[in-house]
Amino acid sequence: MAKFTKMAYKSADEMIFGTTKKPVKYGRDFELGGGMVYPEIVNHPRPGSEETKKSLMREYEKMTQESMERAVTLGFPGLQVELEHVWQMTKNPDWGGDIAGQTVRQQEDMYQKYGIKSAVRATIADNRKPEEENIRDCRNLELALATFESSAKNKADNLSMESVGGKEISDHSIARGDIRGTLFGIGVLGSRDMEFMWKQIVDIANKHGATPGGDTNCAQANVAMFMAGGMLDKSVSHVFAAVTRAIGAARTLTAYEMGAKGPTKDCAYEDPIIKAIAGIPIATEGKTCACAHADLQGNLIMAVTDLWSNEAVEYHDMFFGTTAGCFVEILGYDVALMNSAIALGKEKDLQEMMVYSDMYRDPHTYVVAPAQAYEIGKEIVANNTDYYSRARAGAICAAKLILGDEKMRLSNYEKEDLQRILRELESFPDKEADFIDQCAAIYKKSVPGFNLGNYGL
Amino acid sequence: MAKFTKMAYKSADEMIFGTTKKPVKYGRDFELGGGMVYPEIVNHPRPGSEETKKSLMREYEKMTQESMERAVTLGFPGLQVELEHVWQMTKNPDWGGDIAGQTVRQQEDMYQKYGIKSAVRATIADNRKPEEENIRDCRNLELALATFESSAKNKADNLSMESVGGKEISDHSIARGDIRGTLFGIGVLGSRDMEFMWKQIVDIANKHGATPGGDTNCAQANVAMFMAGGMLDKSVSHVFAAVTRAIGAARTLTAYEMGAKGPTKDCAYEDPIIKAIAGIPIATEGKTCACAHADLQGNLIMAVTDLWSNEAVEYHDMFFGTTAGCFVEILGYDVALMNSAIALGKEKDLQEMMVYSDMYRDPHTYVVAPAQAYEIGKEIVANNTDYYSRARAGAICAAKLILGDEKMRLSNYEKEDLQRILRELESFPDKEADFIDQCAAIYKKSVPGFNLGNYGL
Amino acid sequence: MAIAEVFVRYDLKEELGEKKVAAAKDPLLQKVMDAVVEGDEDNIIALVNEAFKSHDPMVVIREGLVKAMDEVSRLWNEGIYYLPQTLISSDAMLAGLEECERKMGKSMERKGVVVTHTAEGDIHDLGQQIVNALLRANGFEVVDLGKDVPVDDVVEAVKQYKPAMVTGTALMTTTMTAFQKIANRFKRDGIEVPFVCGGGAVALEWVTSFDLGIYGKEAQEAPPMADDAVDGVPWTKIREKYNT
Amino acid sequence: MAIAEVFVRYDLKEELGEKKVAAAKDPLLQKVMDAVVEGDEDNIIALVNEAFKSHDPMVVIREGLVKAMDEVSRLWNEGIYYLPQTLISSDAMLAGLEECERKMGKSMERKGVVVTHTAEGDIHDLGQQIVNALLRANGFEVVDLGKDVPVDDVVEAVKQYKPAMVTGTALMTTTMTAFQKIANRFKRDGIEVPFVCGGGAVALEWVTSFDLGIYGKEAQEAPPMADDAVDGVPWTKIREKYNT
Ligand code: B12
Ligand code: B12
Repeated sequence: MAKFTKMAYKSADEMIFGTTKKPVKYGRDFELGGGMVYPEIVNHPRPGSEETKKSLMREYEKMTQESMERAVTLGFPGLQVELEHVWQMTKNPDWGGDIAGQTVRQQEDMYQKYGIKSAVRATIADNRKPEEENIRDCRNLELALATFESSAKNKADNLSMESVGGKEISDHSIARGDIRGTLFGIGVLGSRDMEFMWKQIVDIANKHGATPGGDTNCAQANVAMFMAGGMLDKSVSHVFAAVTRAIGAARTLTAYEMGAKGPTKDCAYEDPIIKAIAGIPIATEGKTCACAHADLQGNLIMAVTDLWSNEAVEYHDMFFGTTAGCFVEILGYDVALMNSAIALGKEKDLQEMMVYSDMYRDPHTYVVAPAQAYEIGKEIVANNTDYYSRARAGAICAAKLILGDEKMRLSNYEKEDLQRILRELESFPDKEADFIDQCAAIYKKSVPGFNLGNYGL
Repeated sequence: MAKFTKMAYKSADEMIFGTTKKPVKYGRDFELGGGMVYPEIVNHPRPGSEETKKSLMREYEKMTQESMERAVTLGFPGLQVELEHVWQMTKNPDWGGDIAGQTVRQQEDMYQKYGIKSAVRATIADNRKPEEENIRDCRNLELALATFESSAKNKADNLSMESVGGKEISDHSIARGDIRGTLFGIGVLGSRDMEFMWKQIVDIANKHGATPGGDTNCAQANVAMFMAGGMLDKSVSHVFAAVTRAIGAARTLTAYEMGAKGPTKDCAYEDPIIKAIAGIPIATEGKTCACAHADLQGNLIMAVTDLWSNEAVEYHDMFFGTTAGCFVEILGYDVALMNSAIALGKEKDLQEMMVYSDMYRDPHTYVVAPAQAYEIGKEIVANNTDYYSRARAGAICAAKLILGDEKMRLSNYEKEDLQRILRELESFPDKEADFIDQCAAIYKKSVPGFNLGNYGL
Repeated sequence: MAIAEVFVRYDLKEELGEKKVAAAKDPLLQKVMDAVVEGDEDNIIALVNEAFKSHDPMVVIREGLVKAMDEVSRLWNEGIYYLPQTLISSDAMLAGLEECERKMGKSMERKGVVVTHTAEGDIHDLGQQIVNALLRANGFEVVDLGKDVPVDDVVEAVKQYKPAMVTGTALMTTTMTAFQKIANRFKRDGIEVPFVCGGGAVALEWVTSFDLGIYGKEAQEAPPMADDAVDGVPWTKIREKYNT
Repeated sequence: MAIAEVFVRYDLKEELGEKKVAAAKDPLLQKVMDAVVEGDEDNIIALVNEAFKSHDPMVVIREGLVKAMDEVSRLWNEGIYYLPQTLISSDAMLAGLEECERKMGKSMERKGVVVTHTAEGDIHDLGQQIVNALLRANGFEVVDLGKDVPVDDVVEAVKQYKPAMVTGTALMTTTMTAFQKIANRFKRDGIEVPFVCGGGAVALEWVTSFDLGIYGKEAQEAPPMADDAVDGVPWTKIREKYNT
């Protein structure tokens, strides 16, 4: 495994939406990171439609059709469609594969007729249950791999996943504000599982000429972010979520070290850090994913995006058309504004506005702003001796950045919590092996079903 | 009646979002056009909830609550809630009034608790039927006026309407591409009916200390725009819709001549022209009203906005919360981007991007871009001898602007149609009286139920 | 960095060919046909009268007016004609037809009666107006109940006119609920008439959730549906044909 | 022109006062209480053992552990405590409880049994985990079936454990449909148990559309609901209380 040892960009300032060091081409004339931003729509089937393969295929057919048609009717240059699997599509590899095939055919038709650029991303569900089964050898793993195969065979352009390694530990720890377990579950276990999974995904993609896309720390850092919630929520602290995000970046990076090429997954809010390090195109989501969660970095997270997504919207009627068209429209215009800025040579101005809009709204937002993302990335690569060290370095950096900027105002509770987190992070052992021993002892006791063997330990 | 005889702005370039010559204050600390843009959410009740007053009130209570809460949880400085009446709320004046009262109380609570700025707009439905009844003396008029009263008494901050005078003629004509009838129905009859209606609305507002807001040519220019549809639709031509918009501007202006203070209604795509002439704050809608229609000026229509709306979204569940929160979030971030640009002194840069995004997407879009809007406004005020002349002057100006800009590419059909429209417009009589005579003769024959008496003629 | 492409004018890529129209049997009928195809309402009456010199009114109708209107419908369906062209052609065709009927001294037999309305509480009647025009131009007698029509009035009218088909238009989700009430009343009173519902707010799922209901997406569908209804095709079959 | 206000930090306007906690009967119990309130799992066992010197284990439970946990719940409900504080307090409380039970040589009687699960096909079990922790800390025995649990397994477990209440968590609209199937099976087999369903995808309207279903919005609601269930309040009444 070739770990990243230096940054792809010379400075944060060099990073901008629409352009990357390593653009990616696939699909029907589709290029990401080559100077333009594109929208990515994620439609979800209505409950009940998953009952049979036929009804689910019909549901996807309608959703894709309306999404593509809205793009054409408004003159959008291109659109990526993500098939974010409901579990039936992964538990039945032919369902996932056939829906991918159908979606590609629909896009090909539109390409013939109008020349609209397009691509399909298949995001296979990770249904493995680390606290119940051997996640390196279980039926759910077999099915996931078979579904990657069937999707690639059916010409899905991009293969992605939201993998869950280490989740049994991070779930327990995040809910308790326990930074040790969080660092262990994400930084150590999560990264090791990524290595295991992504080797196989990349192999399958290469075999069929698909592009291995990316992963996300949805299962972990998003749990923290999501539980931290809005301004007045009193669940996980927002600073905890911020530090967790930096840890998540170190873990998600593994996919790209294993050969994934991007674009990354939209719900990976650690992606600005990934872009800074790996230089690949990233997908992000913010204000236009309000259908899926309330976002405290609605504009800011566009600052260095290459593919702009809505996370996921359930299919239903609107006063005009359905959600499948509605969200393509909003995304498409968001993207048109970015591309206009690029065409006018004012992309840095627009980026400045995006950042200004949200940077001090919330500490989690703060750490994914380009400047901070870059700093965190630097710490990660500078400490890239092992998964633990780089994740811990990223976390310490995030905590210090927040504490060091007085414009980033914190409530008393949040401030104290962050000081505590930083103290704890600094108190952990220097060696990965020592940290693993420490954690193994603690979490074998408190997390039922936890099994080191799942992570080759 | 004091007609506008000069432009509020010295040039198009002087116009910008968030700032107006004549700001308006009302509600809870709410100011429009005073240097900041705000979002306006329009929620619509689900079918069935309108069956009883109780169930409808409960529906509005839930929608308003979630909208306000999403604004707080994300830290938005303020929010206007529009109550766009379903007919039951206007046919039963106490329903409309009580819902307004309830909404104001909900906002007051939130204001006490968090200090969030807010206001309520009540938009009374115009249920009059010009081809069936005497629209100056009928039950539907009485009910509408009674509902303005009940809303104002219950402290609705802003009173607005989407009035329908002249619709019987414009409907017939727009569907047939007949520019004469369109000019007559909107420019002459529509304007005369506005004069009749808005005198009364302004009186009611003044009596109760409410702000008379604005009107929209939804019933006419939006019919043309909506029927013109997307890029590939073959219904009303897009150039016809563009010219109709200029006519609509001349008509909608009447509300502000009668004393309405703004903000105007969001669905009035003629509003940039109104702002140029009248200098009042305007509400507009674009990409974030994708729930209600597909928009070809998604970004551009933000260029000079003061209040940014979603047109209307039906209440239902999303993966997170409901549409009532989802659309507040998207609007709120759109607005945050504009306010960031203002705070950074880069508002003209952002405006340039918005305009660049869409100006040449469609000829209707073209005429509502600030530069063209200003030119059309100038022609309207320069020809402000009577309703007919100013509307016709605006229309001719719009047609010439489109034909004169070679970057504004047109299909062969659209180009020929626009040349035809311009020829016809130029061939009409110079005197209003002559034009009225001509039209009266034609449309008495072809439009059943058409009655000049409805317009004091 | 390349200049980003902000939008694509797909409409310009799509320019369609010239319209080609079937020829009439002789120059006089050709002129009638041309007037309809061009929507020339001003001259149609004179041209029809010209045609009477060598043709029976029934021939003028069949070989001039109706044939022209068929061409217009085709041009529209092929995307060459826009809606306004179709509507002014209908206007011209109907004016010509009236003249033929005057000449014959009796009305031409219509294919059948259709009752149309816009739902109670709803004044969005533009869709209905287009449906009316297309049905008329296709040979149906339209009983136009107007807009904001109470449920009772629709049921009464249907009892009175015994139409082959009924249509409803609604643009608001809070008014479209009337359609189900109407359908229930029809059922209760044993009226088995196809009830085609359309308009912006209305969706297929909803209309097909009650008996008699058939969803009408585009105004163009109204004439062929009415043809089926007149031919006695039951509502279940019409629904099957258009709604799946 | 004024500098536009881009966002408002309402959270900072909202800073709440210091926490005030009810006092214990004596210094030893006070230490136990403090350890629970502070979530001090490391020291709770030693402190509980200290308390045994002058108190019966049942008193330590009632006057130390349970009383402290009541304070924790109150602090959470008042918005002074955050969720993690509550959960680590529960952990401490449960560790202390175990120690008391060891001392007594028998388990303290639980208020009743609750069966919890996350729906078939769904691995989003965090909500369920929180519900488990809160129920346990509030004196219930929790039978945790885990996540991605087939309908049959839920029905079997309920037959086996005869719980006072059953809960289900689902975060996906395509998995929550299992709840209705479970409720139907309960009905068929004559099991009248309150079935509280929660999780991001789940909405009140849907859960209350089938018998036995009660909607659970926040994890905090689970303990009081279970109290009612144990008290024999029928599901219809529990639904009425929490779902209107
Ligand atoms: C123009 C317009 C108006 C005009 C209406 C003019 C007119 N002559 O109809 C005016 C200003 C009067 C108006 C008023 C209002 N409106 Co309005 N209006 C619109 C708008 C912008 C366009 C509608 C339109 O004319 N479409 C063009 C026609 C041709 O389309 P169509 O009717 O759907 O018909 C096509 C097909 O559906 C089909 N079809 C229709 N009927 C049938 C029947 C058969 C048998 C078949 C086969 C086919 C068929 O054929 C047609 C073409 O192929 C829509 C926006 C939208 N998204 O729809 C809002 C909209 C319909 N209005 C809306 C609202 C809320 C209102 C008001 C309540 C606003 C207010 N508070 O004042 C009032 C309503 C008053 C009342 N009691 O009805 C909402 C409705 C929300 C809802 N679904 O519940 C909409 C969706 C806008 C929004 N807010 O999102 N409106
Ligand atoms: C974190 C997360 C994940 C993690 C899950 C980690 C975990 N331990 O649960 C991972 C990465 C594994 C994941 C995977 C997937 N996810 Co996911 N995920 C989320 C996310 C971001 C947060 C969910 C969360 O943890 N919330 C925090 C917990 C605490 O909230 P909660 O469970 O709702 O519980 C609260 C209340 O509901 C209540 N409650 C819950 N249960 C009960 C019970 C009772 C009795 C009571 C009283 C109360 C109660 O109490 C809790 C607190 O008060 C959501 C986003 C969202 N909008 O919800 C998406 C989301 C749920 N995921 C989604 C999807 C689609 C997926 C995947 C299919 C993606 C993929 N293709 O890989 C897979 C699913 C695999 C599978 N088979 O399940 C969708 C679901 C769409 C839908 N509704 O159908 C969502 C909504 C995101 C989106 N795309 O919009 N996901």
